[in-house]
Amino acid sequence: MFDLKGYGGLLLDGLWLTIAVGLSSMLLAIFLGLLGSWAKLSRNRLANFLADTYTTVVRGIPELILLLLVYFGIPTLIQDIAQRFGHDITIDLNPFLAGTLAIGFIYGAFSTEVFRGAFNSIHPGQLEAARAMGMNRLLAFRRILLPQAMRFALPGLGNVWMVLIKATALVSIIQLEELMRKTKIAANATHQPFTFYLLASLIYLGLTVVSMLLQQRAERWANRGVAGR
Amino acid sequence: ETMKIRMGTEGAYPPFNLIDKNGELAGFDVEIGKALCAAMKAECEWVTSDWEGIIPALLSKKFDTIIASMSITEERKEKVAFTDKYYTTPVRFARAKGTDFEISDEALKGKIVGVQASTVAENFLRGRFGDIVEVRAYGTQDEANLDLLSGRVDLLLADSFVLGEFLKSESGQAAEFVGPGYTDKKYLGEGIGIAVRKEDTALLEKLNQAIKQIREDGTYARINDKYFDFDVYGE
Amino acid sequence: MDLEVIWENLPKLLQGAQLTLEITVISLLIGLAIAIPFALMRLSRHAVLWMPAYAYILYFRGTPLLVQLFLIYYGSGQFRAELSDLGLWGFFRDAYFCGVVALTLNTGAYTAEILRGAIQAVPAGDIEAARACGMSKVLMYRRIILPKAIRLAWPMYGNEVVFLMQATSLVSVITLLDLTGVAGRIISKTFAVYEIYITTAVLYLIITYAIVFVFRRIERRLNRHQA
Amino acid sequence: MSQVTTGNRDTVMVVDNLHKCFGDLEVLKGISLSATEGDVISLIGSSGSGKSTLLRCINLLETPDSGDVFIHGEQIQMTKNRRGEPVAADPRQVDRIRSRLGMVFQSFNLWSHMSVLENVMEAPVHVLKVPKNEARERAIAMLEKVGIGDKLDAYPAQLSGGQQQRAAIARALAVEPELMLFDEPTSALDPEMVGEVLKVMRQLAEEGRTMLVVTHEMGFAREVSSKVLFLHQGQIEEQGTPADVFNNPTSERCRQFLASHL
Amino acid sequence: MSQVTTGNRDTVMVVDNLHKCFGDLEVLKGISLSATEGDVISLIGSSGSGKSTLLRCINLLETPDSGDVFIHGEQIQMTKNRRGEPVAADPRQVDRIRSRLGMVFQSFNLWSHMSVLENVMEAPVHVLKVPKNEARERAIAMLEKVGIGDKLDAYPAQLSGGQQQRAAIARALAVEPELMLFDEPTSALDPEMVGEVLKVMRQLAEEGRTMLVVTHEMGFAREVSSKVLFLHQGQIEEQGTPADVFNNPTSERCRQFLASHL
Ligand SMILES: Nc1ncnc2c1ncn2[C@@H]1O[C@H](COP(=O)(O)OP(=O)(O)OP(=O)(O)O)[C@@H](O)[C@H]1O
Ligand SMILES: Nc1ncnc2c1ncn2[C@@H]1O[C@H](COP(=O)(O)OP(=O)(O)OP(=O)(O)O)[C@@H](O)[C@H]1O
Ligand SMILES: [Mg+2]
Ligand SMILES: [Mg+2]
Repeated sequence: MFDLKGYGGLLLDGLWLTIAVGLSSMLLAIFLGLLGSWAKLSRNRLANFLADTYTTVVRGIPELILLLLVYFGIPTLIQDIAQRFGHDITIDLNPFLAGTLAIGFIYGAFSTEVFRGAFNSIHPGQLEAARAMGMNRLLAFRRILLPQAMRFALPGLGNVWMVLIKATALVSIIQLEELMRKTKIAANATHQPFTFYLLASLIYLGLTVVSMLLQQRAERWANRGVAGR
Repeated sequence: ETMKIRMGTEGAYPPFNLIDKNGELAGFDVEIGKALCAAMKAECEWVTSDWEGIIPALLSKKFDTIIASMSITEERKEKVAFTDKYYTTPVRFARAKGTDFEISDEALKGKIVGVQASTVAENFLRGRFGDIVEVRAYGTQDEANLDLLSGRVDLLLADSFVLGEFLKSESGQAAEFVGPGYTDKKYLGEGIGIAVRKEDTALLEKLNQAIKQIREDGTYARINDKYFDFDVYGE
Repeated sequence: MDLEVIWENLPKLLQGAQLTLEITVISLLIGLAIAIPFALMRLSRHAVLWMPAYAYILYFRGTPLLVQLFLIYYGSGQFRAELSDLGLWGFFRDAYFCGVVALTLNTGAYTAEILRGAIQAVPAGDIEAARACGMSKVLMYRRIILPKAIRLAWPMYGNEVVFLMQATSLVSVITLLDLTGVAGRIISKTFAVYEIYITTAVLYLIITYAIVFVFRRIERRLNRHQA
Repeated sequence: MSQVTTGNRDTVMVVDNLHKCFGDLEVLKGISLSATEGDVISLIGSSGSGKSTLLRCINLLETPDSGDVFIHGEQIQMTKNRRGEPVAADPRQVDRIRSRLGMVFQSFNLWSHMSVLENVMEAPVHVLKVPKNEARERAIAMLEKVGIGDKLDAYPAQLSGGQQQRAAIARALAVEPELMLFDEPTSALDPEMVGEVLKVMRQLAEEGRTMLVVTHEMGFAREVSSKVLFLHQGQIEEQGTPADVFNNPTSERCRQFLASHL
Repeated sequence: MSQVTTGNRDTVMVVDNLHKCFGDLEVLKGISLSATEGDVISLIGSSGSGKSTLLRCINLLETPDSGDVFIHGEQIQMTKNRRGEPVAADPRQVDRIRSRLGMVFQSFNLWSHMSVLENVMEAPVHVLKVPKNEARERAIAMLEKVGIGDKLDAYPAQLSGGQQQRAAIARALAVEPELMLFDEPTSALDPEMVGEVLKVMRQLAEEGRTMLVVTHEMGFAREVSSKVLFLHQGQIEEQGTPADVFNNPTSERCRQFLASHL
C-alpha cells in the first residue's frame, strides 16, 4: 500500500523511542498528579499555593518553551557561570532523561487536575467511614480513596495519555529521534509527505487503539461493584 | 593528539543533508563535512538536531559546528561565528504552468508568494518585495510546493537548486521557473557557511584552512560533481 | 536580557496572541457543541449511532493534531477540482478555515470522551429517581444527567481547554501566524531566543491564568451543593 | 386466601405472575397482585425477601424476566432485544405511565446538585409542565406539610437522614400520582414524625389515591392499610385484610415473622 | 434529673459542654454526657434535633466548635488553625482513638468498590494488623451472625437496604470496639431482624462493651438501654433510666414525643 522507499525500519526505531518516552513520562505524570492533587485538596495553605502555582504555570507555558529552557537554558546558564570563574565545563544532560523529566513534569500538572476532580467526586461518606474505622490519612487514601478515584480519573487520564503520547514528538528538538521526527526525515528525503504523514497517523492510531482497549479494561475493573449500566 | 569535533546537522534538507533509509547521514553538507574532518585530521562525530533547536544546541555545547546549509546572515552572526562560505546558490521564482505571472514590481502587486520560513529566501522576499507581494511562509519547501500546485499561492521563491530538483520531479512538471536568479548579498548573505560558537576561534581558523585545502586539492570538485552539474561554490 | 527586543516586538506578539485566542474560542465553542451529541451517540446501544461516533473519537484522539492539520489543509489542496465543483474550495482555500475545522474536530473528540466518562459516572440513584418520575430520556439527560456529568467533567474539561489553547500553536504549519508562529519568526530574525520565548511564555501564561480563573469560578458555583 | 375488591371501584394496578432473577438468584418467583382505587396495600416481609425489587419492577426500574404489569388497564408492552433480554417495547409508554406513579426510594436518591425545593419542583415543572409559580407554591406547601419548610434552599448533603426522607416523600407526592410506591417511607423518622407522615398518607388514601407501601412498621400496616401482603423468599405467602393477616395468619412463616414484632 | 453511674466501673466516654454550628444554625447547644463501661445509652429525639451530629462530633467526623471529648480519660486535644477554626491537635491521637470506636452510619457508607467480605475485613487487616486468615474467619462469623453469610462476595450495590445495614453493623463490630456509636442501626430492618440485631447488641453489652445508640425504636430504648437521653433542638431535655424517661418524663416536650409512639 505504501511505498516506504526503505524507511520502514527507521520509523520503527522512532516508534520504540516514542513508546519508551511516553510510558516513562506518564508514570512520572501520574505520580506528580497524585502528589499535586493531594496538595491541592489539603488544608495546608503552603501546599495549596505550591500546587496551584505548579499547575497554572506549567500548564500555561507552551511545552516547547519549557523543554528548551530545561534542556538548553539550564546547561547554558551553568556553563556561562562556570566560564566566568574560569572553568570550561560541558553539562551533558542525557536527552532521554531530560525529555522524560520535562514531559512528565508538564503532564503531571494536567493529571493533577484530573485527580483533583476525581477525589472531589467521591461521596464524602466513603472517606468518613474509613476515618471512623481509625484509618490514618495515608491508609484511607491508599485503600479507599485511590481505588474509588480511579473510577472517575480513568477517562481523564486516558485523555492526558493521548495528548502526552503525541507530545513526545517535542523531544525531537533535543536530539531524540522519535516517531514524528523520523517521519519528517523520511518525508523530506523522499518528498512524499502524504505517504509518511498518513503512515505516521496510522501508527499513532494503532497505539491509540491499544490504549483505548486497555483503558476500557481498566475502567471495567475500576467500576466493579457499581450497578452496571 | 587528534582533535575531536562534534558536527551538528539537520538531516532533513535533501540533497544537502538527509538521513538515508539505513539511518545514515548523507548529502552534500555531510560529505563536505567529512572531507573537512579528513583535511583537519580530526575525529568527527555526527549529531542531528531539529532545525528549530539547532542554534541553541550549538550554544549549549551539544555539538561544536553546524554544517547544515545555513546561510551567513547578519542576524545569525550576532549569536554565532561563521566560516567562509562553502557554497552559494541564487534564489529564483517559480510559477504554475498555465499562469502568466511575470516578475516585475507592477506585475507582482498583490500576488501571494510562498517561501520556506526562516530561510534567506524569506529574508530576500520580505526585503526586496515585501511591500508589493503577500508573503506566505511554510515550514518546509515541500509544503510550499504543494500550495503552489493547489493554487493557494501564485508563485514560489526558493533556492534555485532545491527548486530545480522539484521542477524535475514528477509532480513538479506542472510548474516552471520564471525570472532571473538573485544573489543580492544584502539579503541573501555571503553564501552558506559553517557555524561555530563565537569563542571557538581556533576551530574557526582550522575550518577555514580546511575549506581552502579541499577546494585546492580537488576533493571539493569530486563531491560537487557527485551532486551537481555546475559549480555550486559560486564565484 | 535585551528588553528592547521585547518592547519592539511586543505589538506583533500581541497580534499573534489575538489570533491564538480567536481560534481557541471559536474551536472550543463549536467543539463543545458537537461533543455533546457525539458523546451521547458513543453511549448508544445502536450500532448505527455508536460506531460512527467511536470511529470519529478514535481517529481524532488517535492521530497527531499536526497530521490532522496537514491532511485537512494540504490534503484538500489535492482535491481542488472536486472541491471547486462542490463550491467548497472557497472555504478550504483559506488556511484560517482549515485550521478552525481541524482544531474543532480535534477538541470535539477529546471533549466527547471526557463527557462520556462523566456521564457514566453519574450515580445510579440519581438516574433511577429521574426515571421513576416519568422523565423522558431527553428530559432526563437535560435536567439530571448532563448537569451532573458537567460537574464531574469540569476539571478535566479545563485541562482540555488549556490543551487546545496550546495546540493552536501548531497552526503555523499551515501558514497561520499565531503567537508561537510570530515568536518563531521574530526569533529567526533576531535570534533573541530566550527573550522572545520568555515573553511568549508570559503571554501564554496570562491567557492560561485567565482561563483557569474563569473555570475555578464556575466550578465553585457548580459545586455549591457539596457541603 | 381472601381477596379484597370493591365492585364499583376501578382497578388501578394488576401484576400478573412476575418473575425476576439477578444472575442465579431468583428474587421474585411469580408474584400476582392487584390494587383498586383507594387501596393502601402494605408489603411486609423479611429483609432480602424481594420487596424493593417488586416495587422497582412495577415501574420498570428493573425489567421483569417474565410476567405482566397493567396500570389502569394498560399493559406495559414488553419485547425482547437482540440478546434475548426483555425490554420495554415503547419507552414513551413507560415514561407516560411512570409520570402517573410516584416513588419514594429506600435510599432516597435525592438529586444532590439541586436544593430541596428544586428537587420537589423538578418533575411537576419539567414532566407535567405545571407553571413554575404554581409548582413552587405547591412544593412549598408539601414541604411544610412534612415539616421541612425551613430547609427549602438546603442541599441534600446538608440535611439529616429524616429530613432527606421527608424531602423524598414530598418529591414523590408533588406529582400527585395516581399510584404511589413507597419503599420504607418512614424508616429514618422518629415516632412523632412517623405519625405525621402517616396522617398525610391516610389523607391521600381518603382522596382516593392508591398506595403500595413497603414497611416494617407493623403499626402502620395494621392501622392504615386495606390489604397486607407478606412476602417470603420471592413469593406471596400470605395476604388479606390487616385483621386476617395479623390475627389469623395461615402461614407458619408469617406467624413467626409477626411474633417477633416487639 | 437522675444520673446513672455505677461506682466501680470505668468511665469510657465523657462529653462536656459541646457546641456545634453549621453556618448560622446552632445544632448542638452545650451537650454533656458520660458513659461507663457496659452502658447502653439510647439517644432519642425528633428528626433534625442533632443526634447524628452529636455522634459525629464524638469521633471528630465533625469538629465541635467548643467543648471537650474524653475517651477512656484521654482528652482529644484541640487547637485552632490559622483561620481560627478548631481542629484536632494531633491527627495520630485521633486515629488511635477512632480505631477503638466503632461507628454505624445512618446511610451505611459501605465502600462501594469492595465486596461485603472485604468491607468487613478491611479495618481489622489494615488498621489492627490482624492476620488475614483470622480476620476472614471472624468476618465470616460476624456476617453469619447478622444473617448475610450468603452475600460475602456481593458488592454493596447488589444488596437490599436491610442487607446493607447489616453489613455496616458487621463492619463496625469487626474491630471489636470498646465504644460503639450506632446511628439508627435498625432503621432498614424488619421486626424479626431488629430482634436479631438487638440480641447481638445485648450480648455485646453483657461482654462489657459500651454503646451509644441513636434510635427511633422506642421498644429497644426501653428494653435494652441502661440510660435514655432525649435530645431536643440541640439540648438534652430529659435523661435517665428507661423507666424514668418513659414512665415519668419531666419535660413537656418529651411527654409529647413519647405520646406519639404508636
Ligand atoms: N453539613 C451540614 N450543613 C448544614 N446543616 C446541616 C449539615 N448537617 C446537618 N445539618 C443540619 O443540622 C441539623 C441536625 O442534623 P442531624 O443530622 O444531627 O439530625 P438528626 O438528629 O440525626 O436527625 P435524623 O433523625 O433525621 O437523622 C439538621 O437540621 C440538619 O439540617
Ligand atoms: N443488583 C442486584 N444484583 C444482585 N442481587 C441483587 C441486586 N439487587 C438486589 N439483589 C438481591 O435480591 C434480593 C432481594 O432484594 P430486595 O432489595 O428486593 O430486598 P428487600 O425485600 O427490599 O429487603 P430490605 O427489607 O432489606 O430492603 C436480595 O437478596 C438482594 O441481595
Ligand atoms: Mg428494600
Ligand atoms: Mg441522623
